[in-house]
Amino acid sequence: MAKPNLKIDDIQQIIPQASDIELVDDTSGQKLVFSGIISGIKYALKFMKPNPQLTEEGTFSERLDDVTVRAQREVETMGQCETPYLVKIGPISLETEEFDGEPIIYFSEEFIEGENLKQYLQSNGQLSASDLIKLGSQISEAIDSLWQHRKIHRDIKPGNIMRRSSNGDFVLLDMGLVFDFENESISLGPVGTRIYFSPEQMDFANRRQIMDFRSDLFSLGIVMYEMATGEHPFIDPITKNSFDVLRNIANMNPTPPVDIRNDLSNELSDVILRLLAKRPALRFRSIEMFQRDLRIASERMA
Amino acid sequence: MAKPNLKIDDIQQIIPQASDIELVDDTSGQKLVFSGIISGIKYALKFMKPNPQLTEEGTFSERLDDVTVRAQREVETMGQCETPYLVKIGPISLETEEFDGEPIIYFSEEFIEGENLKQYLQSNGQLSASDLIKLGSQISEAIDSLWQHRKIHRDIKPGNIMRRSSNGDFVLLDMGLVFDFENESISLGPVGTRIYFSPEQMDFANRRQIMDFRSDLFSLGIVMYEMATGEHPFIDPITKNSFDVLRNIANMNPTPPVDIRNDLSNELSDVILRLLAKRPALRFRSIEMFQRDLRIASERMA
Amino acid sequence: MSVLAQCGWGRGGKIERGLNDGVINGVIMSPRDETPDRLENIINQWGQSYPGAIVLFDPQFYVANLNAPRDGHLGEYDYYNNNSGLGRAQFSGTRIRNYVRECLDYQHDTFGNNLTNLVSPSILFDGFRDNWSQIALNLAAESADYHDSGLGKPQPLLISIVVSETAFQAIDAVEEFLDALTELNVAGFYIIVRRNANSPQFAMEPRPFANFLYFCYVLSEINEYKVIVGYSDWQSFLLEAVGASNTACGWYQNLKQFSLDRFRPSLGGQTPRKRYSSAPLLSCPLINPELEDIYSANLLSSVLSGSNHDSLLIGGPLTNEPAWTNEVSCLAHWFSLTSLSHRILAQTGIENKLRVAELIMQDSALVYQQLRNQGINFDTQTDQGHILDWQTAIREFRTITRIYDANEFSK
Amino acid sequence: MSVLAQCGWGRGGKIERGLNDGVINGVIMSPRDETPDRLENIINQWGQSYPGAIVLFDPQFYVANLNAPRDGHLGEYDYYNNNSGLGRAQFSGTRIRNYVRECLDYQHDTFGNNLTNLVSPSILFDGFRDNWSQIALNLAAESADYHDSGLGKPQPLLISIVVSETAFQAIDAVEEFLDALTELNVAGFYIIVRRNANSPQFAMEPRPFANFLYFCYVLSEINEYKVIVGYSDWQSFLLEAVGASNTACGWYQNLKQFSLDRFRPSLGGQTPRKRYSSAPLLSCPLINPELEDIYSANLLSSVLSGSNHDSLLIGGPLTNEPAWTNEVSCLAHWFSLTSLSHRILAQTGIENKLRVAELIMQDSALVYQQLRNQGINFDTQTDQGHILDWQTAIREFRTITRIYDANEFSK
Repeated sequence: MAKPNLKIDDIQQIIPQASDIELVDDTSGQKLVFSGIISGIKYALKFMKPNPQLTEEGTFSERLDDVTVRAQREVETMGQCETPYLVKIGPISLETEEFDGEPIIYFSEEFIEGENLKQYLQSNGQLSASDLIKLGSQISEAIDSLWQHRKIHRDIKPGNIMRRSSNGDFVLLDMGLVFDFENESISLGPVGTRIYFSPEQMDFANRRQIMDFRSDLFSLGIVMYEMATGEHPFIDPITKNSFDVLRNIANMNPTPPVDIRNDLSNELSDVILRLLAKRPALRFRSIEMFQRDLRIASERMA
Repeated sequence: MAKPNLKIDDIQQIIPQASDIELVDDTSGQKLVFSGIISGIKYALKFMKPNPQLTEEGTFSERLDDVTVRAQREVETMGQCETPYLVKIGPISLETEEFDGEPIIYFSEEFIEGENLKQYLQSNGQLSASDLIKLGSQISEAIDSLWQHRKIHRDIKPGNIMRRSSNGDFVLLDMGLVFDFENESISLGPVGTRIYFSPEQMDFANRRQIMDFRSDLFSLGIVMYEMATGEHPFIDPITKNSFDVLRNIANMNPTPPVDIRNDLSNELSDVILRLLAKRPALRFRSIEMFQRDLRIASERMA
Repeated sequence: MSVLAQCGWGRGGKIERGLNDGVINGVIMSPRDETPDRLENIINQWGQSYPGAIVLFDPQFYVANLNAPRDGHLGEYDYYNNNSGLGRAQFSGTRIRNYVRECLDYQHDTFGNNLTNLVSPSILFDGFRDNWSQIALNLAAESADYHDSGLGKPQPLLISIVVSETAFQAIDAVEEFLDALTELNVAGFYIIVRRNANSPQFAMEPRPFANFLYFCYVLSEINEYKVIVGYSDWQSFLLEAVGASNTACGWYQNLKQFSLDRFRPSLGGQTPRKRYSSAPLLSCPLINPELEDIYSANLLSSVLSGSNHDSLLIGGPLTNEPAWTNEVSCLAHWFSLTSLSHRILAQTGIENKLRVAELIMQDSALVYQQLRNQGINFDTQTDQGHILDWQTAIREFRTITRIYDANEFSK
Repeated sequence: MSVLAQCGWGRGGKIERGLNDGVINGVIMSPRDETPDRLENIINQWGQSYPGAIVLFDPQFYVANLNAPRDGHLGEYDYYNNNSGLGRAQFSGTRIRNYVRECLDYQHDTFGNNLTNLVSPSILFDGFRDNWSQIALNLAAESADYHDSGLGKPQPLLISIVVSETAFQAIDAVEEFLDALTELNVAGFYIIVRRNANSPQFAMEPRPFANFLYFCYVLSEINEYKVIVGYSDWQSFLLEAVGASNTACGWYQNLKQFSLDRFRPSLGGQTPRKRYSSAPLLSCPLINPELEDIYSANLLSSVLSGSNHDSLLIGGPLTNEPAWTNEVSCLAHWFSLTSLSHRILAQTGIENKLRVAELIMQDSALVYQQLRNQGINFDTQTDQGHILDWQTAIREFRTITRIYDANEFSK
């Protein structure tokens, strides 16, 4: 997957029904994000470019077809979820098109005014304890909503969670579409966004661990940890060496958040640690139980 | 299990409705067999004595109860089978009673005029090829009939198959009731009638091999082999050492019957050997296929 | 109070007396040893007479994959008789459905509210990744599904798990199975560990026992399921320390520890020698000679459990041995187990429970030492090996769970 | 004739041409690579146009227990999409029932008589005693049950088995599984062996291969089931020698040998180099340099398979390399496999078939020797290692089954 090289004019040509197209984000390595107005509503327009090395055997279009259909279904599933904490899909569901001799993939989403948590952390620093609880509660609501369709997000990370500037609510962005288009195997490719993977998510060949919503809870745990402490729980704060992250995710027990930031309650620290347990059976067996413990942690703080 | 010490007078006292009671067989170590007339029909009356060492823990009557109920159910099952090649149960289903301070177990069966195959072999020698085919066909019919109730006979052996003197038909006698009353574990007890066991039947603890009708087919194979050649396929004909039989059943490939008795066809010899295959999957997966191959063997001989 | 009577043959009046004396909290019934009529009567009668007691029915469906088992009255129960002698090819979806439905319908329809919980049918397995473990899981999942949707307003469901001790050797397989079990939306689990038949010791090996404790801990403490452990004998207090809500023990040896011998053609054997249940020793010394020796050394009081039955032994154990009947022995044992349970359950939090369990074992080791100093000898079934094994297991459990004793560090 | 086309992406016109040329006898369709509409059209069209051909639909349900697999169009098929991402707790009886019903109903309702057989849904497993093997067996038993009673007058049922090569290492587990499989009352089996992804050799290891041959033999020769082996490539003639009625092979590497790579995020990679399918060598040498070297040594005729396509290479392999398209390569390969099949299937009795299979390998070894004597070198994917492995496997197969070569003894 790569970021395509597209200008506003190109977007206008690809999506003629959109107006007021603006560049929103070109900092990601995988996606190029614009905004535009369709039927009077502002949407985010996201563009990706499949890697031409996808060919292997068979023609390129065969392979593109092969990888696209799954992503289309995931977008459809998101469209069926009701929660306000999961982004809404716009009028353009996932499409593929050849543009200027290059294939591109694009789709539209509700445009959310605000920052993603990666940006938020950089500009505002860590979240307050009450915002942390809100984050856990709202994003777990989104996870629950997907799980009711037996879907897993697979790509929960700070860059995929928006904080609405209007009300401070948290919204989970697009599912792990990116992975379907990846041309690197997990063991060979760069660590990249996989530093938010659960232990079981790193394991394709070993079919002993099928993922369920508890895998997303683990990723949420990393996000909460990072938003609480400013540090990734599996990256050494001194060396910042992200080389070992995947191994640490599988084996290392992180420092309790309360040891890093002492205005957190022990209860909240424990809830976050429990999300980060190595085995699904050691996390929460229902979103409800997780939210109840969050509530208890919140009451203890008050 | 042991043979009780009972006289005709005792039998008369236990079953007052029977008349013309006669001793039929006291040569078995486990059963004492009388005949008697009930409501004008002649029945075999079979008596056994449970071993008092059964007690272990609990009172004797508890344990007796415990072992009897299963045998009662097996007798009931036999009563439901329609085939003429399985003995019919008489008016006295399985009963227990204390007699002279000793517990006894008894039941009644259709009285079959004829010899069992053990006696037959001693007095008449081996069966003719056509009788062997009849034996295989009729006893497999009885096995099939039990299997329709998902029951296995578990004790097919020459002493348990009668040859009717009227028409030369073969009839399978009572199911493996005896084992329920045994007080020896298979590994500790004397080899006894276990020389007709299938490999999987010797294996209680290893639950990998649950028995089905193919276990009875194996025992039938031993009987057919013995009635064809005069020799047990897993007993060394020279040393007659029955000590190794159980091991041989598990491991040894018997000499083809046709090598011992050359008036058998290769086909019939092969069918018998196939019954004796170590694994159920190598025998016949249906009684129908076995009977078809018997028919082919029979046609080749004609 | 948490100890249940694990029933089998020879129930007699023990249960009622145990409930009246307050040494048991309920009962787990064994259909193998009762006619359906008798069972229906007694359960429904208890339901009325002892409204606070826990009454469970163990379907013993695990006998259905043994080869020609000695299954007693089980064959008179349709849910079992229609479905016994099951090879691994006998578990199509439809058949699994039927096994489960017949079994749960029977309990629901026959006993209604007189049972505290329904118990799912299960199959014995030897390893958490073997084919039989999968069948057990299929039956469990079907039971949960059917319980959710197929029965009216049923009593809450316990999933039964019947597994060999050896399965607990490797923790990764245990964890993987836990990941699957915790997907089930049920009230809890009824767990039986199959012991090796001829093990002279009643303590499990330290490694499998640590992993078994972990298994119970993850289900109860972490995932908030109710956990009831059958055939747990002296290990009850340790299981309760890690979160089990109830444990069970019966009167004969084969109702204290679960082995397949119970379902095998009998090996015969003599009436076992009489024993005294000693809470201080966490074991059952022989009345003759062990208890008698202790008496002669004037140390009897150090091993008495404190029940009323102890009075039978005041004049010397042998004097009154005939009065130490099977029933007394059973009631006295329940008393011991229950007194230990009380000490555990009086604590809050697993940290405190574990510490008390460790104190109990430490005290016991001291009593053994004192007796040894006086020249008292024990046979292998009674000697203190079990305490050392359990202590090792608890240390290993603490390492796995990282629940350390805070006092340990502050020393 | 027994070779089927194992389909995937890039079907193009290969199937029709293969059927018209008589180098394949039918087709196994891959829903992963077709939209439901396209698939329905093409199968129903073939059913009319090629009434003698075998047409099967592989449900590829085995993808449903992989972690986020690249499953292409499968998600557009309800029987799959409703039921994917399945952990081991997702197999309650009711759910197994539904998986099977949706899958068989789909085939039955959509294709009717245009399919030769229905194929059951299955799950990939790595060992014959592991938990996934049990799920596979549950699905198989349910399929047999449902096929018997739930469908009107369905086409005969094939049970699909998808199992890792390593499972065949130990014969006792294989035999135990056979005992269970042979309880099923079905028409036959469609078997796929999962190969290790990066194995350079297309021959299976001798021991697992011998046991796999035994597996096919017991099902086909002994138990009279129809046996169809997918992704069998050059091993087809050996499988047919032990009783398989059909084998299958496709055009890309991942349609010749089955590995999970097909369902993984892609590793990328280049278009593979062109190869020639040589029946005499039982392998596919590279056109450049291997076939060119053979040509230069004037030995081309010794490795040609005898199809019409060979004429493209008469002026030297490289001259016409561009004309040696993917499609030609595929048709020529089917021709090779079919010509070997013909030699096997012309024999009656497993003894004769085995002997001919051995002769084929012996001849091949001689050609290799001749080429080596002329200084021709092969890379590991083409060299004769596979022949030695197969010869070892056949010897082992003979030992297991005690089917010895009568001529061997009379020498």
